[in-house]
This record gives sequence, C-alpha cells and structure tokens, in this order.
Amino acid sequence: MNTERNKDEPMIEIRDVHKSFGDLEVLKGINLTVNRGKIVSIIGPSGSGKSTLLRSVNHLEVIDQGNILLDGVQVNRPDMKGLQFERHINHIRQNMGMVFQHFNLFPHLSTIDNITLAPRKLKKMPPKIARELGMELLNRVGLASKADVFPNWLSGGQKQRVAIARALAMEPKVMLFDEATSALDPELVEEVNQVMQSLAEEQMTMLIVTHEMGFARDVSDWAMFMDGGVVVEECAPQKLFSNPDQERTQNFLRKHLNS
Amino acid sequence: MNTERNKDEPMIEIRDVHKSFGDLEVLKGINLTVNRGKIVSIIGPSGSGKSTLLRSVNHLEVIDQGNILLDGVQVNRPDMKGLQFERHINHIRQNMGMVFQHFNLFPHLSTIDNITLAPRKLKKMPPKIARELGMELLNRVGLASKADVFPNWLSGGQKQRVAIARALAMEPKVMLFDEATSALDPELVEEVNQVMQSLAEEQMTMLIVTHEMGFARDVSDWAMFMDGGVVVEECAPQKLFSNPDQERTQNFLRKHLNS
Amino acid sequence: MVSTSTYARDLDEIRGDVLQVVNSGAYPPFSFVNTQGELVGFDVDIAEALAEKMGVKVNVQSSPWNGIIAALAGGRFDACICSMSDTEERRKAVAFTDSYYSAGLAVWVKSNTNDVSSLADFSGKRVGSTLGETGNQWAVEKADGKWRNQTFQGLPDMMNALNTGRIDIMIADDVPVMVAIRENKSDIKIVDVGPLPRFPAAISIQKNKPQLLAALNSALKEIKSDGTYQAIVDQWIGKGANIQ
Amino acid sequence: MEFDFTPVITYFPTLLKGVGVGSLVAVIVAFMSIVGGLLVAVISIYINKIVSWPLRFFIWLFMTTPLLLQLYFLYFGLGEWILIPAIFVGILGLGFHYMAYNADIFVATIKSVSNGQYEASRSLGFGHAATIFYIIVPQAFIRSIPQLGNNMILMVKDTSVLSAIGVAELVYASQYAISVSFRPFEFFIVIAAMYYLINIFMELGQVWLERETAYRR
Amino acid sequence: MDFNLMIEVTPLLVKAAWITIDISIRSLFFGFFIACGLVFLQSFQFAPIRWFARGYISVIRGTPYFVQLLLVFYGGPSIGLRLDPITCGVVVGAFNIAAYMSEAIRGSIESVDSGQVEASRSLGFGKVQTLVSIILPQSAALMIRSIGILAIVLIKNSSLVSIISVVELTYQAQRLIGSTYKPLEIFTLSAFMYVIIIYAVMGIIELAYRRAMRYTTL
Ligand SMILES: Nc1ncnc2c1ncn2[C@@H]1O[C@H](COP(=O)(O)OP(=O)(O)OP(=O)(O)O)[C@@H](O)[C@H]1O
Ligand SMILES: Nc1ncnc2c1ncn2[C@@H]1O[C@H](COP(=O)(O)OP(=O)(O)OP(=O)(O)O)[C@@H](O)[C@H]1O
Ligand SMILES: [Mg+2]
Ligand SMILES: [Mg+2]
Repeated sequence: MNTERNKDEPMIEIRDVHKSFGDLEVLKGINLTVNRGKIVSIIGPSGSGKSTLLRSVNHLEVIDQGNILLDGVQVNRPDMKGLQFERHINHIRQNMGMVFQHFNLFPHLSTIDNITLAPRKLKKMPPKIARELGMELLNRVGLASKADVFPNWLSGGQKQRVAIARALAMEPKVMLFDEATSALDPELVEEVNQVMQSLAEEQMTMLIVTHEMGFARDVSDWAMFMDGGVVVEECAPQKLFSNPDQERTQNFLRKHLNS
Repeated sequence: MNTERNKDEPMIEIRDVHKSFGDLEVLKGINLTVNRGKIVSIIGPSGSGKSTLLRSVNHLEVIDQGNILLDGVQVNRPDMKGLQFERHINHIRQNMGMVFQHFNLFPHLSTIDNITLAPRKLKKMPPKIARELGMELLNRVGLASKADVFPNWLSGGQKQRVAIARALAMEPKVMLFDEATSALDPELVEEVNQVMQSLAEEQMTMLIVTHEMGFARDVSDWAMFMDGGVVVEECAPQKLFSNPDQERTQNFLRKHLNS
Repeated sequence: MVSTSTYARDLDEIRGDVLQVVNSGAYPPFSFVNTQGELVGFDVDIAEALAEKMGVKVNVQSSPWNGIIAALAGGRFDACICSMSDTEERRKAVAFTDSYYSAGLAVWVKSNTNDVSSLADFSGKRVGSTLGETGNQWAVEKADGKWRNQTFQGLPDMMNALNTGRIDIMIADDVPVMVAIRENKSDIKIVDVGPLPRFPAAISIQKNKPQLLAALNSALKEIKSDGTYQAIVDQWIGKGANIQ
Repeated sequence: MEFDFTPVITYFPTLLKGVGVGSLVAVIVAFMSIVGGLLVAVISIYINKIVSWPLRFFIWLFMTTPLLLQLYFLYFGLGEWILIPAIFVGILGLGFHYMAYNADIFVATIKSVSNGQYEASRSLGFGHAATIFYIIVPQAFIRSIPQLGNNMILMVKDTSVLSAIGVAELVYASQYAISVSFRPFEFFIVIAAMYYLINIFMELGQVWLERETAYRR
Repeated sequence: MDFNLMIEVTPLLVKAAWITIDISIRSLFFGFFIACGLVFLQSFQFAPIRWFARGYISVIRGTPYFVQLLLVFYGGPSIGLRLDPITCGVVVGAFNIAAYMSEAIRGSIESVDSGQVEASRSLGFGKVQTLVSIILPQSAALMIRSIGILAIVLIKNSSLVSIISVVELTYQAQRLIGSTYKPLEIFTLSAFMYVIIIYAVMGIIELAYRRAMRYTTL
C-alpha cells in the first residue's frame, strides 16, 4: 500500500519550461509530470525539441523560464551562484542518469572504466567492488567480453549499451534516455525493454525520448507527443498509439496506426 | 526492356570477404550480389559485422581476403600501389555515397557547405549551381531552413538527414547506408523510404544496414540476415520477415514475426 | 671527418687578401665595443700595428669565447689576437707567437674583507673565476676540495657576484680588473696571497703556418723596438705601464 | 684539421657528471613544466579572467623574454635581495619558461575536447573541477603528446643555458675542458652524441606513449 | 639606472635586434616549407623514405643547435659549402626548426577525429584534398599554437648564432656589458626589445588562432 502511494508521488515535474537558441524558440512552455517508478515516453518529429527538453531536465541547457523539479527539489536555481549551485547540481545529477543521443563515451577509458569511474570517484567505491558492479552491468547488456576494450573499437549498438550501463552504475533515482534503442537490433530492444521494466519495479523513474513507436507503446506508462516546442497530446500509450485525439498526432502516427 | 536487362547487371559483388581485427574475426567469408537499381537490406544483431562489411565495400576497412567489385571493377586492389591506387579508389568512391552510423558531418562547415563541398571541389561545379543543388537536396530532406547552420546546432535527426543529402550530392551510382533512419521519426522514415524508391527508379543501387525491420521489409528488394560474421540467410524480404528458414533468424525476428 | 683547414691560409695567400683577426670583444681594455659600436682596445690596435708592419690589410672581428676556439681550430680566422694565455696544453692544438704581453693572476675581495691574506685563508670560502680562463684552471687545480669554485661567463658577472656576496674571493687577470675598478669605482680591493702564476699572452694561429708565424714574430719585434707598442700600452693600459 | 680525442677521454668523467646534473635538472623541470602548464592552462580557460590575469601576465613574461635573460635576472638581479643557489635558479627559470610553452599547447588541446564529453561527465554528477581532472585533461593530454615531446626535447638542450650561471651541466663541463685542451670539435661531437643518446630515450618514450594512447582518442 | 647610457646604446641594440629579426623570419619561412616536406615524406608508402624523414627529425632534434651551427660553418667549406655567418644562421636555423615543426604539424593533424577523414575519403576526396579541405581547418587551431611556440623558440635561439660571430641582440648586449659594466641597464634594454619582437609575434599568433577557432565548433 505504501508503495502504491509512493507511486503517485511526482518525481520529475516540468512546469512551463521555455528555451530559445538565439531567435529560435525551441521549447514553448512545456508541462509534464512523471511519477515515481513510472516510464514516460516522449515522441515527436525531428527537431521538435525532445533532446532539448531532456537536456534541460539535467540542466545541460539552462532554461529561460519555468521550473523543473526532481523529487520535489528544484533543479534550476537562478538564485544560487558559483560553488553553492555547483554542489547543488552535482547532487541532483548524481540522482539522474542520462544516456545521450550520441552516447558521448569517454574515449580515453576502457569500457569498464567508463562505467565504474563515477561510482569509484563519487561514491568512493573500492576498485574491486566497482569492477564487480561494472561486470554485472556489462553482463546485463551482454557485453562482458568487451570490458577492457576502448570505445573506438565498439560497434554502434555496443556503444549505446555501454552508455546505458554507465548511467545505471550510479544507481540513480531517475534515468533520462535520449534515443535509448536507436542503434539496437530487435533482440536487444526487447532486452532493454525488460531491463527497464525491472528497473521500474525497483521504483526507478524513466523519461525516454524515442522514435520507435512500438517500443514506446510497449515500455511506457504514459506517452507525450510534442511538436514545434509544444505538447500536442499526452495520455496513456495505448490510447496515443491507437486512437489519438489530435489530428497532428494522427498524421504523425499514420503509418504506425495503419499497420 | 533494356532497363529490365540492366536491372539484372550486378552492381556490387562481395565475394568471400574476410576481415579480422587482431584476433577477432569479424567477417568470415561473406558473399552478396546487389543488382543495379536494387535495394538490399542487411540486418543482424549488434556486433555482427554489418558496419564492417559496409565499410569494407567503401574500402574504409582493408579486407584480409576475398574480392569486392563495383560495377564490374574490383575495389580492393592489393596489386596497386601509391598514387595509382589513390586515383583508382578516389574514382570508385566518387561513385559510391556513404552515410555513416555516426554521421561524421564536417563540424567546420555549414550544412550547405557540408553538402556542396564535394561537387564543388571534385566536379568543379560552380558555387552558384552547387548551392542550388544543395538547396534542392536540403528541401528534399526538409531542412532548407538549416542551410547556413553548423552541424553542432542540429538535432540528431537533422544531422542524419544532412549526412544523406551530403552523400547524394555527388550523384553516385551506389549508396551505402549505415543505419539510415536510426535517428528519424516515423514521418521522416516514410519520406526517406519514398526518396529511396525514387532513387531506385533512377537506377541507383542501395545497400542498407538497418535495425528497423519494418523499414527493411518495406523498402528493400532483397534482405540478408547476418550473425557472427557469416550470412545466415538471404532472400526476398517478404519471405525473410514472414517465414524465415533458419532458426537463428526466427529467433532474431521473433518479436517482429509475432506482431 | 672533414678537414676544415681549407679556409685559414698561410702568409702568401693572405698577402693578396685581408688578414682575418678575432678577439672576444668583451674584455676591456684589450678588446671591447665602445658606445658607438666600434670594436676597439689594446688587442685591436696591436693587430692593426702588426698588419701595417707586415704590409697586409687587416679585418678585426669579435666572437664569443667558446666560438673563438672553434673559429681558430676551424680555420675561419688567420690569427687570434685576444689576450690568450700560452700554455703547454694549448700548444698541442695551436701555434703561439712570442708573448705580446704578460698577464698575471690576482686575488680580489670586497674592501671590507680582512681575513684573506694567504692561500690557506681560502678554505671554506666561495671562490669565483671566469669559465675557460687561466684563473679558472688554476683555481680548479688548486682547490682540491678545500674551497668551493664558482664560475661566471665574464668579468662583469663575476664582479657583480662579488659585490652582492655570492662569492667571497675573485680570481682574475689583474689588468682588466684594475681598469674596471678605475672606471666603475667598485668597492673591491686586491690582496697579496703570495706569488701567483703569470702567463705570457700570445697570438695564436693554426699549426703549420710557418711563414705567418715568422712574419708575426718579426712584426712584433719591430713594433716593440720602434715605440709603437709602448704608445698602444700608454693609450689603453696606463701611461708608462710595463706589462711585458 | 686532425682529430685527437685523448682530451675527451681525460675529461670523460667530468662530462658524465655534467650529463648527470643536466638530466636531474631536466627531469625536475619536465615534471614541473607539465604539471604547472596544465594548471595554468586550466586556470586561464576555466577561471574568471580577472583572477587568472596576474598568472597570465607572469606566463607572458616568461614567454616573451629569452631564458638567458631570465636566469640573469633571477640570479644577479634578485641577488640584491636574496641569493638563490644557481641550480635552483636554473630549475625555476627553465621550469617557468617551459611551463609557459606547455600551457599554450594545453590551452589549444583542452579546447579541442568536444563539449559532449564535458556534458557526459557533468550528467554523471561530476563537478566542474572533477570533470576537468578526470575527463578533459586526460583527453587533452593525449592530443598534446607530440607537441609536448617537442617542448621537452627542446628543454633538455636548453639546460645548457644554465652554464651561464655556473651550473655544472654538460656544456659547462665541456667548456672548461675545451679551454684547457683547445680541442673544441672533438668535444662538440661527443656532446652531440651524448645529447642524442638522451634524445633517443625521450623519443622512444614518446613513441611508446603515442602508441599506448592511439586507441584512446 | 644610467639613462644616458641607455639612450646612447639603443641604436646599437636596435641594429642588433634587426639582425635577430632578419635571421628568425627567414629561418621560419624556409623552415616551414622544409617541415611540410618532412611531413609529406612521412606519408610515403616506400619505407626507406619514411625512415629518412624520421631519422632526420631524430638527429636534428637530438643534437644541440650550436653544434649544428659550428659543424656547418666550419665543416661546410671542406665540402664546398662556404656560407657567410648570417646565411649559415638562416640555413641551420631553418633546417633545425623544421624538424620540430614537422612534429608539431603531424601532431595537429593526428588530433583530428579519424571519422572526419573517413567521411571525406568516402566522398571521393584524395589525400591532399582531404588534408586541405577537412583536416587543416579542423587542426589549424592547435597547429597555429604549436608553430607559434616554435617561432618564439626560434627567435630566442637565434642568440646562439653569435657563436659563429654574428652580432645579434644578445651578443651585442653582452659585449656592451663587457665594456660598460652596466648589466642591469643593458639587459633591461635588450629584454625590452625581445619583449617587443616576441609580443608582436604572439599578437599575430593570437589573431590567427582566433580565426582558426571559428572553425572549431565543438
Ligand atoms: N546549440 C544549439 N544552437 C542552436 N540551435 C539548436 C541548438 N541545439 C538544438 N538546436 C535546434 O533546436 C531544435 C530542437 O533540437 P532538438 O535536438 O531538441 O531536437 P529533437 O527533438 O531532439 O530532434 P531529433 O529527434 O532529430 O533528435 C532543432 O531545430 C535544432 O536545430
Ligand atoms: N577498430 C576495431 N578494432 C577492434 N574491434 C573492432 C573494431 N571495429 C569493430 N570491432 C568489433 O567488430 C565487431 C563488429 O563490429 P561492427 O561495427 O561491424 O558491428 P555492427 O554489426 O555494425 O553492430 P551494430 O549494429 O551494433 O552497429 C564488434 O564486435 C566490434 O567490437
Ligand atoms: Mg534529439
Ligand atoms: Mg554498426
């Protein structure tokens, strides 16, 4: 019962977020609430601002207006300065794993070091235990054999899986995936889906940007469709992918709806 | 009729290609023929050697054994040396457009310059005409508004489309796509599909690595499934995606076959 | 290895050309540049006087000390009239004329120093000398761990070091230091620590140039006997000074 | 000109001692200039311009003046107030001098590390400083190796400037021997050979480092 | 400070400074082309040519500049190479700095992501065109920085040319100190001149660097 109640606690709150690059307004007042242990998918056409929104949640983009809250704590704090903000944001980010659209693996570190660097340095985890953790994560994504290989030698899908493992290693409360499965084949997508489900059961909250509608439908508890910097529609994925309200959504999903 | 006959001419021939990285044998004797004006898809699990095969066709990886022919001309020429080979391979590559898994756009050039650099320098196309061509291509991929923007300011899907336009600008005989649509939304995938069909009608030959089974099924004339560096099965896509012969293929496509 | 002696010539070749002479250019009063940038000094005038007697044209140039030895060995110059001390070791490598003056080492301390009056007093002190000069060789050979030697690239550096207290004792040729003290009113005095070696300063030329050696020697005799030599001494070292 | 290498043999132990002194100085200076250069680069890129201004001026001073003059000013100029032993003056002068050069390289390579790397590290919760230390600097260092190799090879030979203030390194030792024996070319050839030997080790080190880091780019 | 003396010797030092500038600029100019040649030779498939370039770089970087000067100046005549001191300084300076510069250029080129080369080559660009259109713009920033440092090193090292009796700035200053016993004044003056020369060079480097950085959008 307690867990049930917890599940309704908002974990990520995005309130009226605006963001411009020069003259180009990319986010035009986005609102979204993600509850604890839920998986929410964001879909939308290329250039609609999905990555920008996800990056804003992690404060990699500084938003122009609005608020973002993580577990009740405000992420953007224009009132804070210098070291104080630095401490604040580092703490926030340790609770937030992020998988980038371009992976951004550290080329100077081997696969296992990419994964264990953060736990070792930030959580002072002893190297041995960190390595065990890292190997466990690598096993989970099917890459145990590539532990001591450098990122440049990995295939696209292998890189993406390492990026996922790296984000998971800090055992964050929240995971942000920007195209979590774009480089993965159907088998692996299925596996990642299972991993996500098990994480959700452990109360991890996930916000996913994806272009794979099937994956979005299968994995998520809630789905949001955005276009041109605004939220066009948000609802349960079953509804969004079978019977969306808005015409824009219908057009976007036409192919998917027909099949 | 003439066109029909042409269509049966082999455009890309891959004959018993082997490639190792150190101890790791990535390609273990691959054979594949792609006829003029045909679209062939390569699917397979992550790390199975798809990118390596595509890169070998473009001679970005030097194969250890076997032969690759483009329009009857041998691509790999271990007998040639120095400048002679240089001229040979440049000529070959001008007839072969490639879209990379990681896009590899030139960060120091604007979108339009990324596209027009090759025609301007290699075909001595006057800047004005090159720009017209570039704008036409950008229109085709829906990015006319981003002509003078630098790649770092583009979203993932926008980058991928610029990469496609860049490869098309040289009007090659053959296009190699490594994950052509991984960063694209369903609408754009549909558009790219149409672009490909029209290119095929203009006798362009395409070799596509993809993880999107639906796309592979819809777009291609022939499909090949590879795993662990060997070709497991190749046949018409209708057959491969509905009723594959091999158990490995069935397992890989289980999810897709069920839906 | 290449032979480099193709450039330095014997007298017959010089006759039709110019006698190339080198000095260090930073060793007043023997050779230095004045504030007009001209190379002047005792060595320069001697070179010109000798050339006149030999009946050849002369060109006097300067080069840093470590370059001079190379220049002489490499044969880029015909003669080095640069206050060079004539030692046994050096004779193995170059030929020397008769001495054209005699340089004596001397010991110098700050005026307020009173505890140095013999070689024994050097113990534990810091002793300065100019790298590559005879004073340096003497100090290195005599020290034997009893005192610490410090070296400098030139007299100005060394006098500076003595003034600022980096060294306690300075060993150098007497004439240049005396001139420097006179010109700069330095707070330095000479002390007598018993007899110190004197070295004949001679003109060095390449070996196996017998005509040139003979001509230089006879010209040297001539200027000494006809008073030209003493006039040059009077001008640069001091009226009536005897440095033979 | 005939060659006679007997004086070289006589003075060989002195020359070797000179090599020892020079190498010692070089090792300390290498360490100091690389670590210091990184620090300077990081400070001048990431820290407020006003805070880093004095530092940049200091570096600018060492950049614009010849090493010899710096040594003179440190040795004789400061002599009015404090007497720093020659070898320390040499280490300080050389160290700051090459620190300035190395910092210049690091500034360029640090800026060439892509922003995505910075973001990836920050998103893991690493702070600004930790990101620079664990992520940016190692990648920048790898890209700097050829230029650093250049600087350090130059530096080893610049230890000879220390002879001007009486530090008994290799050139100093040979100057004395030359002025006694008057055999300059023999000694110069031997000096060149000795420096070359040191250089071979440094080049092997560079090649090794480049190979070890080739796949980490 | 003896300002009268400083004013008196300034023309002498300016003249010497001009020699320093002259030798440095000419060495830099020729050195750059030699360096490019060395980089080019290292890209040959025929191994002995590569070895030659590597060997050259190794020997030149490995031996002191002043020894090279002395050997060419004094050894040269015996093989018919009789150079006047300033020309000798320029020639040796150029061949010396070229070895370092070629390493700087190589390092900058290698710092460009290999994916960029692949993308360019896959469009059909040859090696030269790839170098010019893709690699150089992206490596220019680092290249300018590292060549800039070498230019400064070259100017400073030009003082070593005095060993073959070229009266450049440092040697002129030392000679004047030898006669005036005023090291502070004269060193300050010559340091000031070096600052002016090198500061001008640094300014040029900075301008070029800023221009190049425009391309390096990360
Ligand atoms: N740094 C930047 N400067 C200027 N414009 C930018 C910048 N980053 C992104 N943009 C622009 O903002 C818009 C939204 O970009 P964003 O990356 O959020 O799109 P996206 O929804 O993630 O698209 P995709 O699905 O293609 O990845 C795009 O038009 C892009 O060109
Ligand atoms: N340069 C390299 N050095 C060593 N191993 C490499 C290198 N490049 C690729 N590999 C390895 O070769 C195998 C095949 O890689 P390839 O990129 O061809 O896979 P792929 O089929 O394209 O996979 P994906 O779908 O994930 O992109 C992988 O296991 C990879 O780790
Ligand atoms: Mg995106
Ligand atoms: Mg791949």
